[in-house]
Amino acid sequence: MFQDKNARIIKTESWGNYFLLRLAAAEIAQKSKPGQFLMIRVSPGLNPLLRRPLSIHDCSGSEVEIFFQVTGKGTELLSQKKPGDHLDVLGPCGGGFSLLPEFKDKEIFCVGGGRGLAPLYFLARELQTAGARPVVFYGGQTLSDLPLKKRLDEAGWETNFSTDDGSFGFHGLVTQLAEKELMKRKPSFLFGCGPEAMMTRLAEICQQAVLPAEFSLESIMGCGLGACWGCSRKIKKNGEIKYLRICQDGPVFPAEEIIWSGD
Amino acid sequence: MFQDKNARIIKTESWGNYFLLRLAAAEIAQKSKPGQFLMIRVSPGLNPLLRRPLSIHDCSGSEVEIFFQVTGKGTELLSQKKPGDHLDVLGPCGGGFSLLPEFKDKEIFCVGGGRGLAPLYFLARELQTAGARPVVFYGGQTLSDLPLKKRLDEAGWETNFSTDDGSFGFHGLVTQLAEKELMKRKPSFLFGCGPEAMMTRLAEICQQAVLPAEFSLESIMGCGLGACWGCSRKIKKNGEIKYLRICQDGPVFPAEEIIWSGD
Amino acid sequence: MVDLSVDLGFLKLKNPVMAASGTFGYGLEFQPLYNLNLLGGLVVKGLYFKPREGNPPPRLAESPCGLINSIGLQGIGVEAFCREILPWLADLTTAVIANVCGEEEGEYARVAEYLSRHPGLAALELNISCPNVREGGKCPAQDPEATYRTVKRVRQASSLPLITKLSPNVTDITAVALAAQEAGSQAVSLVNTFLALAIDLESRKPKLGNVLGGLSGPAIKPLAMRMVFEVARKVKIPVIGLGGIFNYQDALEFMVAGASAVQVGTANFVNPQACPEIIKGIEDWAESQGIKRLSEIVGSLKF
Amino acid sequence: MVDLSVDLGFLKLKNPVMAASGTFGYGLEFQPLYNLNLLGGLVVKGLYFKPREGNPPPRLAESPCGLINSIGLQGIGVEAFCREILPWLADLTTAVIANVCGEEEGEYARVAEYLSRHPGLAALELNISCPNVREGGKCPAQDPEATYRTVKRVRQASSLPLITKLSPNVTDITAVALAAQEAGSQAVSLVNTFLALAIDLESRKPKLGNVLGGLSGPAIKPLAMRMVFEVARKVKIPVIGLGGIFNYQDALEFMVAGASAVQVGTANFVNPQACPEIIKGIEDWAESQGIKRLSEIVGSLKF
Ligand SMILES: Cc1cc2nc3c(=O)[nH]c(=O)nc-3n(C[C@H](O)[C@H](O)[C@H](O)COP(=O)(O)OP(=O)(O)OC[C@H]3O[C@@H](n4cnc5c(N)ncnc54)[C@H](O)[C@@H]3O)c2cc1C
Ligand SMILES: Cc1cc2nc3c(=O)[nH]c(=O)nc-3n(C[C@H](O)[C@H](O)[C@H](O)COP(=O)(O)OP(=O)(O)OC[C@H]3O[C@@H](n4cnc5c(N)ncnc54)[C@H](O)[C@@H]3O)c2cc1C
Ligand SMILES: Cc1cc2nc3c(=O)[nH]c(=O)nc-3n(C[C@H](O)[C@H](O)[C@H](O)COP(=O)(O)O)c2cc1C
Ligand SMILES: Cc1cc2nc3c(=O)[nH]c(=O)nc-3n(C[C@H](O)[C@H](O)[C@H](O)COP(=O)(O)O)c2cc1C
Ligand code: FES
Ligand code: FES
Repeated sequence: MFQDKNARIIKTESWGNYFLLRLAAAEIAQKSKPGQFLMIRVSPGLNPLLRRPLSIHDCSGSEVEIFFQVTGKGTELLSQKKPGDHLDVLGPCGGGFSLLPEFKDKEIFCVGGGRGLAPLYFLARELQTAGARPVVFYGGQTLSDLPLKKRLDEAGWETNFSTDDGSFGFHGLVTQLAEKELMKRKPSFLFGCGPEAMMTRLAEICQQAVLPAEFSLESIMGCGLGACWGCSRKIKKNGEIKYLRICQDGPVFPAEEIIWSGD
Repeated sequence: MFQDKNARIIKTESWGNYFLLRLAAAEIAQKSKPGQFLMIRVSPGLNPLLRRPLSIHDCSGSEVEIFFQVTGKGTELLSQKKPGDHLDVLGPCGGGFSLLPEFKDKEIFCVGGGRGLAPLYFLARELQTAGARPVVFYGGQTLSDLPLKKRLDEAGWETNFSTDDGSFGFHGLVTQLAEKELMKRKPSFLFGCGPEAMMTRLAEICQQAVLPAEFSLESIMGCGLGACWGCSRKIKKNGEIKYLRICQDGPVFPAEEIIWSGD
Repeated sequence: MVDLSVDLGFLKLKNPVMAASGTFGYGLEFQPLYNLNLLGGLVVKGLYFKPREGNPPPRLAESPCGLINSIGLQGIGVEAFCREILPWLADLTTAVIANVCGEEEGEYARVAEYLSRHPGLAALELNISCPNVREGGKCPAQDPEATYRTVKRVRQASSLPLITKLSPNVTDITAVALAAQEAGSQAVSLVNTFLALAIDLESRKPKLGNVLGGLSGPAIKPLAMRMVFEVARKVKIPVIGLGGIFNYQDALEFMVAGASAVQVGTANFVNPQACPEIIKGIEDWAESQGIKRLSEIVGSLKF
Repeated sequence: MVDLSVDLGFLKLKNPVMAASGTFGYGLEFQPLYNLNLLGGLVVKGLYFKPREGNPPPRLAESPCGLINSIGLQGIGVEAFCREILPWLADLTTAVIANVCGEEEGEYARVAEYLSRHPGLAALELNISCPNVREGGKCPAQDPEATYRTVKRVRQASSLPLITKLSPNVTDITAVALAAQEAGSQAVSLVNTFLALAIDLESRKPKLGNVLGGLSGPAIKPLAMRMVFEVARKVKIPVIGLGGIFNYQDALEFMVAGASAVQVGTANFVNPQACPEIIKGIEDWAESQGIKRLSEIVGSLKF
């Protein structure tokens, strides 16, 4: 865990409401694993006050990337940053996705809805490096919600796209597309990230298909360090239901431990 | 009085800690007189909260200028603005300097210390237009505190410079320079703006020389509209000492009405 | 078309947005900026019987997302107000409310009585909660009994509808609200400012000439909202909510928490167009939500 | 070299800056970021006798320059703390203080008694001021008598020095501080959070699962500072000041207002290095001012 008060922005890219920032933050980059996140101070001022949690979208050498959607004041401020600006970044926070040796040569589904794809890109890359066969699913409402399409097309693994309105790829929800493929292809594992409703449905599908899965959860966060217990959520651990910290005990949890908010 | 929520910044100039901004704000510009000021919102956020009062440094057609020194968070934020940015500006606020018909052909001293020169440039220009003979005095600690030197040199009226360290112009305080010249030249009126101590001394000098004078005072301001009474200061009006509003009853007051804080 | 009107029982407002006392001068000051008849109401600066000098400067200090003031109710007194200002205000079609102050109970009554004899006022707001006039910031609204006595006394001195303005500097604001209701107040408004201290480190002096001041602005919004919520659940009379309202969402949140109407204070300084913009924003929001009568949302918090 | 040490009588701190309870976990969480021995002190998360689940999420909401929390003191309980955490904390050279909670007076005493039997603690901080555990945000620190009783009871149950943590949600915080002093508390710390409500307009639901929460952060700084000023002038025991301290200037202002030491809370989230940076800033400032012993500035406000 490092606080880099002066992580320099090396590159920015944007597509409508979606933004990608690449940061020079050597200590953080060297320790980062897929599924971990950064706590970023969006302005040196006091309003908004809290850091914002953002997944590590990619990482190599001494650089990390974030990919985010503007959803409020904090991400708005972040979206205005330019190359050369500096950010106060804390990380890597939390635990990552499970990268198991037995994934080698197996098909591993990575299913992301909208900005939920953020942590899955880094994950898919690491899976591929480790000899597994990532199959990425990327869904959005319409084509413009799939800004990472080009990047994924170039990545060298299989990516399947879906849009709710059929403007690109599979016409329907990404959960429907994933379910269809899952029945056909019997992957060994599924990783998911996206809106709560999407992940809830995906967890059901996995349970029915007896497919082990992990999901990355969100919560508003105070510290990102496990110190404030502000991010807690009910989790089933060893049969017991307890409030666990998304930031420290997660953000990635095995499907069977998660109590979905619709439940 | 107008609130222009979208006054576009046309030009910025800077010298170290000093900044000049030119704004397109037609309604405000058309009503502005020397000595009046603008209330400027330095950020769309809530911290810092209050607008900042800044004198109208110059005005022509549909444009107004401000000239300021960075002294805290608000002026710092303002100094980061770029041409093309927009500002929320309220003005013109307050009353102006007295521009009397009898000033015609007379020598009128305009004495400014540091950022206090801000309102005097506009004033000198208007005095000259009205056929008076402005004589400007511009003092600072050192040469770099006289960023408007070039502009004043080109203005076509007489300007006298002073620096505390002698790095340019008269070696000493601008009050000493003004006193010296005042004894010699017997001007008809004096306008002053600058730090409280400087104006206090200048007022003494004017009193001794029986020279009528006006000074522009400062105070932290809430509304700039005369509505909050937050800017009040003791003023002697018709023999009675009362709290008057700097923003509405001033900011320019005749020397004999001012109760200096050192008194 | 959304019906924005608010019926307080004793007073019907064309919309729920009023300018708060002390932040809107005597009304005239904002006249150059917009048509005051757009407002639901307008509360003038606090009035004592006699003209009043107010506190020594500096009278304002900024704090994070807040403003601390110690004006100390400088003002022209009730006679000059009725002579010079009220006739002009009386011509407005918006509800004009006077903010009534006093050094002791008798003065409150005298001010109220004097004002009642002049046409043009829709109601009186009893300011028993200013932290800037007594030693150490004390005020009658910090004590249910003093509140009861003062309200009762004013109630007897005037036939104008009475709104009692409450102080947030208390352990239990509902007890004070109930005392005001008991004594015959037709509404309560809350909150006045929070007693505060700001220090200039360099000089080691208080930033305000009066040492203590009252905190207002966005910083206090969640505290004011909590108090509005508590009071609205306890009293039968309407609650007027204020404290850090800067945009239409803030105003609507106060209404959802239980306020029948709202007042906008410090925002008038930061954005002089705040009141009309909030009114417009409320209207657009209600329309987008398919709300026919805005008053439906009062106290609609789901918890 | 400036002498930064602070002598509270019952406890000598190497410098006046402590991490505030509930914002610093059990201390371990910040271990990766800096050497905890830099701190003047460290107050751990509130401890009940038994483990405690805390309040339903969401537990955090932002407000202008502030944070509203309703954690509800989720924690591992005093036994697990003494077994798993305290031995590790006991090795630190900084003052470790436990934050003592209870559902009723008896539990406070039991927690204090249990803690006293384990080595490693420099003092107990009695948390009678959490707004997040009882219906409507009530707490013992809102009543001088309940404060007196609770402090007295704990005083008898433990020989460790006692700091009583006060609530700002009161009419007169000096009365509560005096009651704590009377009952044998060796110091008071203030303030805990301000009871607050935040609403999500879209859903018309409270932003927090527990409806109400406690406001902390820069928004409350001028209110906390006023209370520290008031209390320091009334009590004889040392005052520990907190509420919105984010930088060294804030910390020094609290000391000038009367605080012998300070705590840093919410700032630890926004800038995890806040505490060591504040300590360094204080030292540099004192040096630049030619101050030899920092404690000289305590209560030095000129007014
Ligand atoms: C571990 C983790 C990783 C995340 N990774 C990414 C990512 O890679 N890309 C991305 O675009 N987003 C990500 N998010 C969500 C992101 O943190 C929020 O969108 C962001 O904090 C909202 O801040 P804001 O100021 O823009 O919105 P605000 O104005 O604060 O709020 C806008 C809305 O977002 C909600 N919100 C606020 N904070 C959070 C939060 N921490 N988590 C979820 N919702 C929140 C609010 O309740 C509100 O409804 C992640 C969240 C977590 C917890
Ligand atoms: C009528 C009027 C006209 C002015 N014209 C100019 C001008 O043309 N150019 C210029 O550089 N400055 C001018 N000033 C001063 C300018 O308003 C302040 O320097 C500015 O508001 C400070 O804001 P800040 O956020 O940078 O500083 P802050 O961080 O708010 O404070 C820094 C210091 O400035 C003091 N200060 C804060 N507000 C004011 C204020 N309103 N007036 C005086 N001191 C204040 C504070 O007490 C503090 O000591 C004028 C002031 C007034 C009242
Ligand atoms: C400069 C100033 C002057 C005020 N004067 C008065 C007053 O005369 N009478 C009164 O009842 N309240 C007065 N108040 C309190 C406001 O009416 C209001 O209760 C408070 O500021 C909280 O609302 P806000 O956060 O919207 O400003 C004053 C507030 C400010 C900032
Ligand atoms: C998330 C959170 C948890 C807290 N938990 C506790 C606690 O367990 N015990 C306690 O006495 N105070 C607790 N507090 C209050 C703080 O210790 C402190 O009194 C308050 O936050 C004001 O200081 P600040 O503005 O510096 O944060 C908590 C505050 C926050 C924000
Ligand atoms: S965000 Fe603080 S414990 Fe998770
Ligand atoms: S700044 Fe409000 S009256 Fe002058």
